Amino acid sequence: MSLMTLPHLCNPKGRRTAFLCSLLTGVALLAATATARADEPILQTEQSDVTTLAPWSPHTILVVDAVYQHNKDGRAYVIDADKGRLMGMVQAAYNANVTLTPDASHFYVGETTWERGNRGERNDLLAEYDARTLKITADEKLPSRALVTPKRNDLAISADASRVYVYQMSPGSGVEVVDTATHKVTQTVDVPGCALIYPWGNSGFSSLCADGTLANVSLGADGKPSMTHSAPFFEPDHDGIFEQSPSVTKDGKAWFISYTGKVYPTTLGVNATVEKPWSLQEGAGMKAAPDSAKPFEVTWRPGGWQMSALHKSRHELYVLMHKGTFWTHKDAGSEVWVYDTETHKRVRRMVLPVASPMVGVTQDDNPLMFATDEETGDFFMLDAKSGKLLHKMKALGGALIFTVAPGEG
Amino acid sequence: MSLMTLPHLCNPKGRRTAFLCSLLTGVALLAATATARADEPILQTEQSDVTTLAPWSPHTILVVDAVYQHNKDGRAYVIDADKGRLMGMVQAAYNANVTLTPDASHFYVGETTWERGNRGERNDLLAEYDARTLKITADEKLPSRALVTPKRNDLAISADASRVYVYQMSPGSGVEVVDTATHKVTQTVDVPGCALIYPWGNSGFSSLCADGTLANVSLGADGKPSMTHSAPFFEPDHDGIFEQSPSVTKDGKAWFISYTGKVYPTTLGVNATVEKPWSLQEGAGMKAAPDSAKPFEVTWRPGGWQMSALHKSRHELYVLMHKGTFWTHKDAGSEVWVYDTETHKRVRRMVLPVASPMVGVTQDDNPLMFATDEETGDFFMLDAKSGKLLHKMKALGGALIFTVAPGEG
Amino acid sequence: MLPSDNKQGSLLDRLTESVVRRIAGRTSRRDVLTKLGGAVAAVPTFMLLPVSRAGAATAKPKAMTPFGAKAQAKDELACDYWRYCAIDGNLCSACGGGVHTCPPGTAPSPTSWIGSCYNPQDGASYMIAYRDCCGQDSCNEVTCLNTDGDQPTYRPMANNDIIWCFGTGTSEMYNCSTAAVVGKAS
Amino acid sequence: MLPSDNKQGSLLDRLTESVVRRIAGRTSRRDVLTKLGGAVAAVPTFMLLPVSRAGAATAKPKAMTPFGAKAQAKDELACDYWRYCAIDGNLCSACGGGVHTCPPGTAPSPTSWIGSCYNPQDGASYMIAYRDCCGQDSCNEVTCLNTDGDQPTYRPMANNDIIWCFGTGTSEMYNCSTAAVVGKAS
Repeated sequence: MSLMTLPHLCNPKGRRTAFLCSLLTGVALLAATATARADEPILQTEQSDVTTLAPWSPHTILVVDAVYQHNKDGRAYVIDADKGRLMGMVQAAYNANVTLTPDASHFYVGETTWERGNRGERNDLLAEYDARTLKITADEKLPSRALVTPKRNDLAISADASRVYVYQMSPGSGVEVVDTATHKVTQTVDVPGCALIYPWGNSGFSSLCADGTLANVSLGADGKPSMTHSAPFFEPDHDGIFEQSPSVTKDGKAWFISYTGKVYPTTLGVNATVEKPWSLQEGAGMKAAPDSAKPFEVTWRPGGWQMSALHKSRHELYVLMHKGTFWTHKDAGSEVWVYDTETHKRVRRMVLPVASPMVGVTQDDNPLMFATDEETGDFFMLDAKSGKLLHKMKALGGALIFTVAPGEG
Repeated sequence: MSLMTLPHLCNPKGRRTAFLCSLLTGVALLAATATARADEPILQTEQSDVTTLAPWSPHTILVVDAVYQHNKDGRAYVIDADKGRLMGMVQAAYNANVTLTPDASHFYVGETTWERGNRGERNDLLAEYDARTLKITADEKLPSRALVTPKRNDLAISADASRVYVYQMSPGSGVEVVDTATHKVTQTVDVPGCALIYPWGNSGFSSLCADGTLANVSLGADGKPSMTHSAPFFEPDHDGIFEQSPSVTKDGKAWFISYTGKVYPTTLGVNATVEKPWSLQEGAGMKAAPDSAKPFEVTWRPGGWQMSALHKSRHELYVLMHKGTFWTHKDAGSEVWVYDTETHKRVRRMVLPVASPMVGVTQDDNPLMFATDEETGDFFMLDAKSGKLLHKMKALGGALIFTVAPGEG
Repeated sequence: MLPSDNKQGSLLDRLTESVVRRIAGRTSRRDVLTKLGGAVAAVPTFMLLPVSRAGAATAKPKAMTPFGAKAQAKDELACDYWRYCAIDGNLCSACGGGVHTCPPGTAPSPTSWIGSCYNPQDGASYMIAYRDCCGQDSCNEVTCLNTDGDQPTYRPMANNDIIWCFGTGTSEMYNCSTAAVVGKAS
Repeated sequence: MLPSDNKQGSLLDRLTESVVRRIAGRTSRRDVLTKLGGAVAAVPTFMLLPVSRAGAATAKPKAMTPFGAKAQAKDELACDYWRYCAIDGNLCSACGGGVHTCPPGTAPSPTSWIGSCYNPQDGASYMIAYRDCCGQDSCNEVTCLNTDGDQPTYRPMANNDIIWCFGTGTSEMYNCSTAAVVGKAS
């Protein structure tokens, strides 16, 4: 709105409107007088407006800031990573999750608010945003959602964008399925003893389970869910699988990475198949790391928060690595090691400007890589092929925990 | 709640309760087994509990953190300023105001939330807290309140604690009067062209007005307000009066301090009287500072956010001073100058550890003085008589803008 | 008690004051609120700034405040950009918007506080409307606190502490501030 | 596909797994949720930590993790205090509460995640319940991230990322974490 909209505003409907009208008229009249008086109107009177984003490029990304110190003010930033510039932001409140549609036209924020800030009615929400206007196009109240430090796999979208999956823990485990056409929760699928969402295809997802299995949920044409379990393939207390392991929705390919550095190539689906694991350390010419039975051994290990990223067309797996003992799986990574997912060999090793708890990559042919400094909130944009620092945004946020780029998932 | 409350919790009423019960029973049984098995129970099994504060000492204070970067998560900290320790905190959301009862048994937080964080229904609230349990004892919805960077004089309490006054700007200026016995807004008094609340006695307050006058509002026995205006005594655009000027509710004494450093001793009331001003600079043996007509002159000037404090029984006025030109009235003060309000002479001059936008003092015979570092959020507790640094709390908050100590106002 | 005697208010000052008091005297309380708000807030604020007074007498006025004397006209992302002489808050130009443009997903307020800023490029002073963009919490990229002509909240349209998000159609949550030229001040 | 062959799960591991699968097999889905949640979450979490296994064999167990080997037993306000071996978040002891005490105005959760921590003072390991205190947003005085035995959310009672504010009677807003001894682990 601006001075142009005066006639609209100055249709007095009450005290407030009248006051606004009065304020505006005052300014408008004086502005007019001043302009008329001026011999040389060098600068023109300006209208206020609101900008809209250009269609997203492969380097337009979302950066999720959990703002640990002020959780209720979490947010998602839209960044032009070619320029290192903030393009806009939206609220992502209280351990929010964010997912982008495959065509990057919309994104979803799963968030939680309370009517009176820290008290009153709880609202679990799924807000849908137009990615160019950042306007809310749907704002649905959910039955619940999991309150946990945000992880990519607590909110997911199907390959055709027809369904959004919301992980809930209330405190029982479940997955709410939201129909993106009607914006309604069509069902809540219980996933007892399991957690997280690794979506596959248009109507399925898998979860990781406490007993070392995968639970595979298929939504039938009638909307009814059916569940299968894989055989157990890992032991959570000996060598847990990182929740932030990457997967591809379209073909259900996943690379489950364990605390010690085992990578389990997996094809998700009703009959999910988990292949024999390969080792990050062995792929780099080192010996594999021992598990929790030998916790004191110091070696290179994967770790961090969003500790892995995938470049699909290049078949590259990016993993944050640090030197440490077992139980350092949340330590920030001082380096990124890049693996060829077909040869299982390390193809690159890049030292980060500062140890980072998260890594992200874009999906184009000239990919960017992202990292952050936990202490300062600085955000780094690097050449994913060389590790060269291209841009740095100082103090972008409070707790930058993961990025979302077009074409992922 | 703790394991002790199991029987209460394990009266299953539904899925959620059953789950909690199950979790608890598992832990409790195992805990019992483990304890029984132990040959030497060195550490006892501990219950969870909640602590309560001791009655407030003169050095128990509230520190208001506006958290500029994440406004919706503003908060008020309770600090034991003798130890430099955090004793608890409560939400003070979105440019909140805080006021303490004269007996320090309760405090009020005027705050604003939206149902969905940054959207949905707006809630303007007056929360009453028990100062020892930090539990909410009333949580009243207000018609409105002013959204403005928090100032002490946007929320006030009468001398007998029977009324709380809430400044509103919606956008017209008004003062809501809340009956603290019934927790209801009994009336909203319009104060056109005026702002802020300087309370006097049990049933009156004054506001500063755009035309340089004081508006004095008296609430009759029937609850009806009547208003008088003083003669104009200052010119806002030449030499405005700081909103954060101190006053005493019981006797209506106020010291209105202007941008240039004039102090107008005032007795608030139906017939408010404003005395001839004295000069901070002249009281320090310097020449008075010029007003906005000579904006380039550099001299010592008052400034900051909460730029002044009063020690009532010692008749001392504390003012943050910095060297600068006119229009630097919000610059942090590198020094605190202390004046005798009876002699109008500077009695002390204390250099702060770092320039501070706020100063506070306690009201006892061995007063503490408070300051902050805007950059780091550090909070300083100093000897108010010597300026000696006693304690420093590192990074207490994001934007510490004023303190509230027992016996003020 | 009258103002200090060592200066006389300008004609405009006195005019404004008398107008204000006349309005206050003859209208209902509710009307006073509205009209007084408009008159006091909108009229004297920028007209009474040093710039506008001195500027009237000279053809090419000079900067009349320390801020104006050091301001630059090139970098809209820096706090010393000339238009920002009275801005307090986050620059929308660093938040995805521009000097008079709100970032996507926010809305500009139809109300604002007003400053009078000196443009070193053309040597003229302009009235600047600092319209807040609203609906998201604080964007913290570049935060400035400039106070040329800033007055307390009892002069609301000269005050930069107020959340100027009235009537945006969004929540009154402050994201950033713009600085639109709304006229020549000198 | 079976777990890697170079180690065998303990008896307890296998027992737990079979219990879990038995429960899952013969009860309704709703019941499974409840019971499985309880069983998987509460039982194996701390029993399977290295400390509890090794501890069973020796009279005076030694620290079985790097954290435990360096932990101290004097300063409850420091992140290396022995009880905090698996804590993630703000120490309630620095927020107005204590090691097992919530600050005023918050409430402890009846649920928690569980760690097994080595106490260097008596050479014993204890089960620690990390009960969150809830109802106010994050108290940021001393923030720690320790991860002994920390497992992903599919093992919820060993996970320190979850907001453990279920059933507090307040909002599920996380203020700080306590570390209460709930039993001996060795």
